[in-house]
Amino acid sequence: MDLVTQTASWLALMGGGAFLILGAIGVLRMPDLYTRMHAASLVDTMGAGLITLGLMIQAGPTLVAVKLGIIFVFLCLTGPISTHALAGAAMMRGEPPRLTHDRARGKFPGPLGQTSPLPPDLLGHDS
Amino acid sequence: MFIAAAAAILVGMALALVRAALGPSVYDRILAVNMMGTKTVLLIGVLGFLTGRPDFLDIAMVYALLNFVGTLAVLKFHAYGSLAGPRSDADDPPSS
Amino acid sequence: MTKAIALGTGLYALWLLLSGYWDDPLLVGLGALSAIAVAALAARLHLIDDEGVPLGRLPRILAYLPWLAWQVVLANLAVARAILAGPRAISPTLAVVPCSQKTDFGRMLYANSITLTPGTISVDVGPDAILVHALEAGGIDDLEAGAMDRRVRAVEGP
Amino acid sequence: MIGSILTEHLIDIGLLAFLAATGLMMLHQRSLFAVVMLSGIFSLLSAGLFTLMDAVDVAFTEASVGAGISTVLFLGTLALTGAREKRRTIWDLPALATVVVFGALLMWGTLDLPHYGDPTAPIHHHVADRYIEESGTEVGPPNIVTSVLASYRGFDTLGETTVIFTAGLSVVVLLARRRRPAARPPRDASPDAGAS
Repeated sequence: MDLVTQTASWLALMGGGAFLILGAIGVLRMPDLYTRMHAASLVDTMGAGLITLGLMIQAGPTLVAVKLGIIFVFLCLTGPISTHALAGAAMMRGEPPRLTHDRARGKFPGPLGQTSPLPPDLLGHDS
Repeated sequence: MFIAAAAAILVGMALALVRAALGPSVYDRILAVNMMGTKTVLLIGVLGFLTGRPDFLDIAMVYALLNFVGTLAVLKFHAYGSLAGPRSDADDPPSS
Repeated sequence: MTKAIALGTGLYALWLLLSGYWDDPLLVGLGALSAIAVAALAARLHLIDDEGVPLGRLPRILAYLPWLAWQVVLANLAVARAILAGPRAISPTLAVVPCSQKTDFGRMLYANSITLTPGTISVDVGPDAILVHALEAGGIDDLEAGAMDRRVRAVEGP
Repeated sequence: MIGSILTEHLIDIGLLAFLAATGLMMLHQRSLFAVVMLSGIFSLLSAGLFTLMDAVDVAFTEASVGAGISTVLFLGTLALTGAREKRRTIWDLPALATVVVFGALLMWGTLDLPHYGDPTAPIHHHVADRYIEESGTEVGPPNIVTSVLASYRGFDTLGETTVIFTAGLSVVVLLARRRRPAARPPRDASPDAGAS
């Protein structure tokens, strides 16, 4: 293991750790559920990506690296789906987001049509 | 190096626990559990390297998938009041 | 049929990579057998269609991913800056963003790309629009500019 | 080497502290839904601890049973009962005393246990030597754990897999869509069940 790869993997691990902590701080600091979810996605994308990248550099071209890659792909495939489901469920069961700009007011329900599970009066109350 | 990464993950876990404790809504807790799951996957991966046994990664993989299934089950339950999908029967929802 | 074979091959490649057994003919054969069995079951359940096995789109998807990864990195930096600047600096926005994809697969890819990019979450997906929550109003502006929409439309194919 | 053992201990202590914190939070919560969420965190943390102790198979089981199936089962129970705990503020002193005494006895009992990883511990010399030396010729597979699970402890494993299969079946039963005629139109969004 030469200096270049060590440095690269060190940088990736440290960067990943930094993004993990930043995301967690954001989850504590942000004012409402939806903004917290944005912060949490830092952990799922950059945090997880950089840490798996750092570990892959350590592992070298082996099956371990492949498994790390597969784990990252799993996280990338499942992360957005759970986030989307969480946001949809929270909206549907009446936890309105705190907004500064509501550009969906009046347009909804319109383009999304009848397939939408969201009650039409949902966007009537923002704080 | 792995030690620093593990420490970062532990700090992140502690912060996620604080969010799980504070809530305030159920969705915040689900978010915290989901984050905790991602961090556990990463922690198990890093631990594998720290202890020199990267074959731990199989568990990390199972976790990555289970966390997803668990989150969806929880959300389904909370959205519909049961795990059986949109309700069309006469059962009562869980008391509020 | 091509798709079933592709699915079986893909599953078998995954099995080989995950198990790490390359040299024992019995185990390798059993792995092949289970891959074939799963592909056959999937075919019987009618799970093998354009959505389940997007074979024809695979090269275009692979070409799209690096661009998406770069967008994710940029968005990460933006959200990290917002977290450091504190809750006062953000401008949470909810908007209905039009999408031009024609197939369910295309809308799925677009909505998931939006959610994967930190700072924007697709809350609900309709036939020709997506309800998006953004951490900052600029996130909606970027989506409405349509770069990601066009690229996903290109992945979808004619 | 010493450094890595030290860090393992530090991570152990961190995870144990989180476990204790999660347990206290579960006691404090009135919303049972939140308790189920926290118990998911609890089993995530304990699987991390099992991994640290090199008990990969136990961590695997904890991952699938603790974080997966039991969460789903708890949720199914909540769907059939209520999602709030009854408020009880009475302190049951005899019960508290019993719990404290038995907890202390159990901790006292652990003092007699061999140290973690002690190579001279009896458990490592009862049948383990034979497994290590003979399983290759007696059973065959190169992986000793496989020989133990599938041959030496075959009946035990049969029972275990039956239990896990039953657990899987019950998940399927719980998740399966109930086929009942729609007696009335679906209700509107009812008030949030768990906001506390």
